[in-house]
Amino acid sequence: MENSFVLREVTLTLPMLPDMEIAASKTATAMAEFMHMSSDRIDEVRMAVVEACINSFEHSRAEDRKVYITFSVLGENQPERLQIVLRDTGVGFDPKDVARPSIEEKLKAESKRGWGLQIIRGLMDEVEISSSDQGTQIVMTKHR
Amino acid sequence: MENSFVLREVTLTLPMLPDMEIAASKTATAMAEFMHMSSDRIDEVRMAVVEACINSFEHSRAEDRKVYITFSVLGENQPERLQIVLRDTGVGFDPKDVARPSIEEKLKAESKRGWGLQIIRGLMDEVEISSSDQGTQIVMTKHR
Amino acid sequence: MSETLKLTVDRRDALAVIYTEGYINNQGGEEIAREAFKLIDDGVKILLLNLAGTKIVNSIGISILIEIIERMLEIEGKLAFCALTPTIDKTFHIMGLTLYASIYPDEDRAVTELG
Amino acid sequence: MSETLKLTVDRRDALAVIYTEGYINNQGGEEIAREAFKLIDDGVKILLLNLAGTKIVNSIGISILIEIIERMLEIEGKLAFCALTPTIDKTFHIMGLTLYASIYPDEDRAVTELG
Ligand SMILES: Nc1ncnc2c1ncn2[C@@H]1O[C@H](COP(=O)(O)OP(=O)(O)O)[C@@H](O)[C@H]1O
Ligand SMILES: Nc1ncnc2c1ncn2[C@@H]1O[C@H](COP(=O)(O)OP(=O)(O)O)[C@@H](O)[C@H]1O
Repeated sequence: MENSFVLREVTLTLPMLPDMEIAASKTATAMAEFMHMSSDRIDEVRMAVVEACINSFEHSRAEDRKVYITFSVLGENQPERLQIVLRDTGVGFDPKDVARPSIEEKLKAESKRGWGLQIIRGLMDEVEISSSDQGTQIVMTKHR
Repeated sequence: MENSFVLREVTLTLPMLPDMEIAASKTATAMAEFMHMSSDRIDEVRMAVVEACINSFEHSRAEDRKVYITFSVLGENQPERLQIVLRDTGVGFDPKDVARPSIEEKLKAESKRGWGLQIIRGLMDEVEISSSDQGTQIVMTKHR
Repeated sequence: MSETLKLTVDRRDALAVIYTEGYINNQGGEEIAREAFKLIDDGVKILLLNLAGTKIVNSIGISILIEIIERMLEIEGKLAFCALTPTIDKTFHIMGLTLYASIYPDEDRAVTELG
Repeated sequence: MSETLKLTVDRRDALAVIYTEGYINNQGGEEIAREAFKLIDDGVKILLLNLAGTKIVNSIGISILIEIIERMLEIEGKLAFCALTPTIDKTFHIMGLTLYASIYPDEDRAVTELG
């Protein structure tokens, strides 16, 4: 873990309703633009945030029907990384139980789904998931 | 006050730091787009949100250096209006003490400032301010 | 109330191009699949998805597109994509879609090579 | 770390056009004023601000522009604006800026009428 400070921090509380992932992705964009991330990297962050939101919307079964997101710009003096913590108070899951998806297998399978975490890991620089029956938290980081 | 329900509600907590009003304006845009507000009206909401943020940043002297914003889509079945409640925990002010600015007077005056509330009132459909030594709350509404 | 995807179809004998405009989510993916299956049933063997008007997708939307690939394998047809944003392109690579669907930078290039 | 405004100046004898690109906030307004005062000191009597590249402003930024109007009144010059978004246009009307500065839809129209 790099030595660093929180240079700014914004929190967003979203209802689990259709398209609300777009609101999250716009707030992420504002934070990333603020730290002068390149537009391609901003786009990657946007997509990861969308995926993390819809995972909570779809799978968490959180009773409060809410997702809590904290966007933090971290760095020593200059903004170095954007850290996004997305939390729900749902039923949780064990990430170890989630098999890595492959296109060959999905082509034969009934359900073609199961790509979200793979995409998030592919687009962000660091991803950590902690989950219990109290809920799920995903911490995603992207360097500037 | 129209009869209506909260169809969705998003809350945002922003630090009082330069350019953070842009993050607020992007979240406002997402909510307004979601309810299919016209792009010109969205732009007006955006500007009002920017003005309300910088008022809190500049004048509130809130110790927590934070602005709390709730974006609510209101309506009976369909989204009818976007209500934005912006709150700070600062020193407050008496809106009655704020004189209506005029360009003639500002042209002669030392300070050319004092346009924020006038602009917010001009761009939003309804504006209500309540303020005390516990802080300031501005409720702004724009119909779809 | 939701972001809607607009589709335009350009049918050219065995080749058809579908242009998308907007967010490819659940419904968006389903709309594309519906249109694609209609075209396939109607004899189209090569389908090009021009995503120039799509800046955002989600994994639910894209997984529906895998159904089109599956169908194309059955009929020995071909699904291809063009005009992807760098992030959508990267996502398709992450998913391995590129093993079964070609990606072209623009429509001209796609049409020439799919010819 | 902050959104920065880019300025481009096109000097044409007594007329100068300043093109802005980005957010006109505190610093943005000051940069415009600095440039404007330099041009005025240098003999420019008619200054056109082409805001085509500015989609967002705030009242702090705009109030700094009132200083330019004040100076123009002193030297009997003129400040004008063109290519405003509808919201910036509306804001200038709300403020009454239009009493002291003309607004034109585009640069051609502005230059013809200011000419
Ligand atoms: N926030 C969450 N709460 C509970 N379960 C989750 C959460 N996020 C992911 N999961 C579990 O992980 C699985 C894999 O997620 P993902 O890779 O995003 O694919 P998909 O959402 O298409 O199933 C999900 O099917 C679900 O069982
Ligand atoms: N959130 C706030 N907290 C304390 N005072 C405020 C707040 N918002 C506005 N004010 C007071 O109202 C005055 C007028 O505000 P405004 O019309 O926005 O113009 P300006 O910010 O340029 O002074 C401010 O100068 C300030 O005294």
